[in-house]
Amino acid sequence: MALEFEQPIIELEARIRELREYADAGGVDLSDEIGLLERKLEQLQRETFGRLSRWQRVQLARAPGRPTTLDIAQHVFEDFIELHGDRAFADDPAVVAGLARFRGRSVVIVGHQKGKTTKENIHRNFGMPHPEGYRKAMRMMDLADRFGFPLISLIDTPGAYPGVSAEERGQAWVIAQSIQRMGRLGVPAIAVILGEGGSGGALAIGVGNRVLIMENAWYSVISPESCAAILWRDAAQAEQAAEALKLTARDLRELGVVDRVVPEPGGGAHRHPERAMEELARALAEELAELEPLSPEELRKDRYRRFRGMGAVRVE
Amino acid sequence: MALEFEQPIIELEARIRELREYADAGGVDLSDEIGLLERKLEQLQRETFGRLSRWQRVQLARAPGRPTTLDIAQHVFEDFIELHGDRAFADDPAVVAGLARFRGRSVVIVGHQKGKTTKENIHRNFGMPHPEGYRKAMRMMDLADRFGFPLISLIDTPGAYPGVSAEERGQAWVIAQSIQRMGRLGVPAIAVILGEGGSGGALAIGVGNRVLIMENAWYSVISPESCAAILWRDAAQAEQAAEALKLTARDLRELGVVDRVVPEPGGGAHRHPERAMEELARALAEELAELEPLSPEELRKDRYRRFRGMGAVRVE
Amino acid sequence: MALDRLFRRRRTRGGGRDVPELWLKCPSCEAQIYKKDLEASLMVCPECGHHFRLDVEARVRLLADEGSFTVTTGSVHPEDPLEFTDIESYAERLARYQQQTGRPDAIYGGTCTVGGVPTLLLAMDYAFAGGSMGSVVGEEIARGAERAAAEGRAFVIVAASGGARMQEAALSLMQMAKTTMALDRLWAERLPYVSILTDPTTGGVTASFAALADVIFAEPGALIGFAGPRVIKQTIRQDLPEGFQRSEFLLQHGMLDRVVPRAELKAELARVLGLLHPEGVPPDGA
Amino acid sequence: MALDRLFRRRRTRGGGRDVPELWLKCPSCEAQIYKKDLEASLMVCPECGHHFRLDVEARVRLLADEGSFTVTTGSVHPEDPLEFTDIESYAERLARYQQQTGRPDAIYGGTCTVGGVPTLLLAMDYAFAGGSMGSVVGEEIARGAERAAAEGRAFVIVAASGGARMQEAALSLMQMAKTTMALDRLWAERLPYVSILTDPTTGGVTASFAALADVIFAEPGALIGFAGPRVIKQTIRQDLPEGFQRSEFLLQHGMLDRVVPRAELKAELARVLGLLHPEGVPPDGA
Ligand SMILES: [Zn+2]
Ligand SMILES: [Zn+2]
Repeated sequence: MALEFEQPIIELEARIRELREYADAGGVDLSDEIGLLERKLEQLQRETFGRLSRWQRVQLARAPGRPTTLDIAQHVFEDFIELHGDRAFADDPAVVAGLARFRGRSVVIVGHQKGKTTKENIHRNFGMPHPEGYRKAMRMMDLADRFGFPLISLIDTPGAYPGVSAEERGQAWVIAQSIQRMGRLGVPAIAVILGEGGSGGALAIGVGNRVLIMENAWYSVISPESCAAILWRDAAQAEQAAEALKLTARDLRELGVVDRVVPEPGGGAHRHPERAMEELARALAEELAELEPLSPEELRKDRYRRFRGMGAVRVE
Repeated sequence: MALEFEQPIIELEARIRELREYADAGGVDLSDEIGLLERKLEQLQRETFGRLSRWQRVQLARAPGRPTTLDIAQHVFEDFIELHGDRAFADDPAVVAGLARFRGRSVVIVGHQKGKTTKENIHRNFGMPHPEGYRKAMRMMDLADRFGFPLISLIDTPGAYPGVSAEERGQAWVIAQSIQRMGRLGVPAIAVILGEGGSGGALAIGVGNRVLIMENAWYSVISPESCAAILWRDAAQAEQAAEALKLTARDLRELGVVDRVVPEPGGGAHRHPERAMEELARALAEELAELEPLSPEELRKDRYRRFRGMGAVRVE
Repeated sequence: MALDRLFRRRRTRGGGRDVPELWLKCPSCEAQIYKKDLEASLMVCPECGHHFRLDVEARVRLLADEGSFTVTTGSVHPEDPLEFTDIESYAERLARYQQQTGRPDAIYGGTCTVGGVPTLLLAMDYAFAGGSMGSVVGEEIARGAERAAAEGRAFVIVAASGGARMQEAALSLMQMAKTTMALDRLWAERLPYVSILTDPTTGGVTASFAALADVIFAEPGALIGFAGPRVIKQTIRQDLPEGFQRSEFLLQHGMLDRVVPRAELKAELARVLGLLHPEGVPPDGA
Repeated sequence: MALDRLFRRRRTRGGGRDVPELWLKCPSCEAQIYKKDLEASLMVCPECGHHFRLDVEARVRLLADEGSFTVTTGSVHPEDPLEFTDIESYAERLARYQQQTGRPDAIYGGTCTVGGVPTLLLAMDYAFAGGSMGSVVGEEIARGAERAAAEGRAFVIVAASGGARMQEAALSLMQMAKTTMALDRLWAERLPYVSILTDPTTGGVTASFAALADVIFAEPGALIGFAGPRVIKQTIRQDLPEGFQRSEFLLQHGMLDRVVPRAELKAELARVLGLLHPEGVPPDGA
């Protein structure tokens, strides 16, 4: 399932592995050769990942193997206990939520969850929540506020589910409510875009005091494919749409939409999820430390200021 | 559709009407005879309604023609505008809600609604709400709190709907939430039991600073029929169950469950709804005047004190 | 996001004014209606009650008390932060819409009274880029809410929008949070906010400020939802249920307070504002 | 209200102790189980995992840290405010249940630690009048919440109840409001409340304090709902769906956080209390 531009890297990695096995088996010293190839690999990774197109980043953002909400709940946090249900209609497997500990403090986690297999993806509706998923998220926000725990939200969705069932149960209403609820939190809120940040379905849990994004994630008002289908009238123009939408981590940092880009290890988070999660843990710890001295009122004001300033207008 | 014990009254009324018509038509003066019969009627009403059994009160409480939430919204209040929906699943016709004016002030109204015809009764599920009805009620509580308007709740239900659809959508959960939400109101809340006050489905909107009851209404943890079916193993023992449950306005006043009994005109509210509503309006105005000087915190404390003291226990 | 119809609008201004335009065909009952008659009936088909879209200035005339309206929008202009180009550049599109409507972006409104209640009234302009919400719409709504809060006014928004504006990408997405959060200014002052949904209201507009009002009205038959019908059809690969995503469907599903025919809209709005804002005093500044 | 099974219980104490009672038949898989084995496995069928009802004292032993428990219930006794009589008088029923259980009413509990977290733990006793909630149950729960708040304890209730107690009529209904409102004392102190639903939990208990916890656990296969299955069947005149009103069904419908097998209950409870009450300090008074 490797992406096209990853092929040279993967082949070089395989060569290094073979050499190493050969050296080990035969008792031959090939450390010079191996060292050379490893430096070459590093250079190749740097070059490849340094000049990725926006569309290639989108593909990376969707690559299987990237850390998901559940991975992070279990590896970045300790003592994770998953909580279920919206107390009104259903438990939505596309949203995962619960309590956990992070460096000694209790936190509340909520995030989109895609599957790792086709079967799990169907079960989790490919990370596209129904209204009950957002109601579960709001319940977590209530919990965080009630106990004064920070809220960490993890975003990875192509978008909220666009189906009849979701419309019938007020998809738009619940997204609006969730945005509002999160804006009102009296506790530190950090949102992280892990992979895909698709539109309102992402923003619904994205109203953080800080918004972080993984280096190869994307975040926008629409997916490149849908944008292309509408504006170019041809979904195949997704590559061009991705360029136009300026949806990469670096773009968003420049636009002021995100506050911090979490670096991914060479080759991307899908190839080295543990190291990516270490980087994320470091970033979360630093950001939380800055937010925790603030009072509930200061946190609300900080969030208001953050989002009130968004946009590009000229006043005459 | 008259009840058995009403027959003599209704017959006497008819006789008086005939006499009056005869006198008018023939130009005869029968005022002495009519006056005599009117005094007799008054006496008969007093006697009949003075010695009604609890079971007869239950039948009166269910009599068609009694003022419903919509009648009261339109006649006790002014400028009523009905608001719909729970913003999550459906609009429940078994619960009616809206804004209105009462003697100059804005108020929020919410109440159970039975139908006046079979067709309307089916539409309104005989006044038995689904979870969405209680969510609509909670939305009204939010509205009252947001604007500082008093909440008037009008109770008339055999109970919350006991069906599969209601269970699936969390009937128990939503009743608990509604009790909690109403208990937390920072505005004056007055609950009135208009006819039937059936169990948790009634209490869900019954957590008032004041709880009023119409003279011929009932309020209990279970209907006499269901109670008889369980304890006597025979629903036909409802009359006995009604006696045992002590579910009439006077009983409840003695138990401290209600604060005030709103008198019904001779013959019952179903025969003279306008006069019954006048009595209700007077009672509401007096109770509201007492509550309005209280602060949100005082109102919450008052409600806590009221319900915290409920029950009969002996501490050793 | 039902933005798909965004750029296929017929021109409403600047087109040649030849004879056939005196008559319009009702898309619902197919009756031929004389245009002047339609305008006299508030753009509601006299035959079947179909609600045509209403121009924002006509909307303000319909809702504001006569002589009470002062425009407050218009000073905020769009930028092109992404230098966005598809088959046409965003800059060109903006220029064209500005020329056609005579306004900088897809929103119009100001201060007024409605039934005597001091109000800040905004109407989204579907004729401008499908009423899509970019930075300007978001900014005007946030300013409107803040101003209403400062001046003790009720806040009313007439929504008509295909959703967020793609050409501002993530920045237009952020307007959903910005507008939503600005609404809290109103409630801090116990001021009401009424949302009026008209045909169509979808996408990021429904999923933010439009859905969060104290009272939500909709005009009859309006298309209202999150995803557009075409996207949904592609998702489920089935035909959509009859009446799906129309006002009456939304009412049944608990999302709206009332479906109000245009002829009664002013009276109902005045009534509800009078109840929600009983201490509304005439504005002095503004 | 699923009170219908309330008075058909087999006697659990005071009955003749003859040989057949050494063996029990699992109602789920019909296996014959040696009673001592069943008790050793926490009253969970070793064959199929069916959860038998657990006695309140065994429940406390299961959940409280060893040696940490001090009983606080028992001083509140029931009255007969309505002088209620059906085919038997309420006073007689009460006397019988009190004799059978050795406790004044259908609730038992006290202070303890759970995984080190100071806790006030209450368990409803289905063996006493079907765990029905009258004034005493309501009072003990309100007192428990108030005491937990005053002493900085987490609050845990193990629910098992047919609902409200009919023989106290409107007064038992009022316990729903009383218990619900008392819970706010906990949250004012940022103290957690965990509800554990066991077989069966229905009626006014589900529809008040049991449904309002920060975290809700249920044991596998427990009957949980508002109306009892028989009442529902009468209402809809159809068979009920498979698994209807069982824990797993409730979880799917979003009402529960977790379905937890009895063997894991203590560990999960300790974990969640540790997370929700991290500053829990050992009690000093109590
Ligand atoms: Zn027509
Ligand atoms: Zn078994």
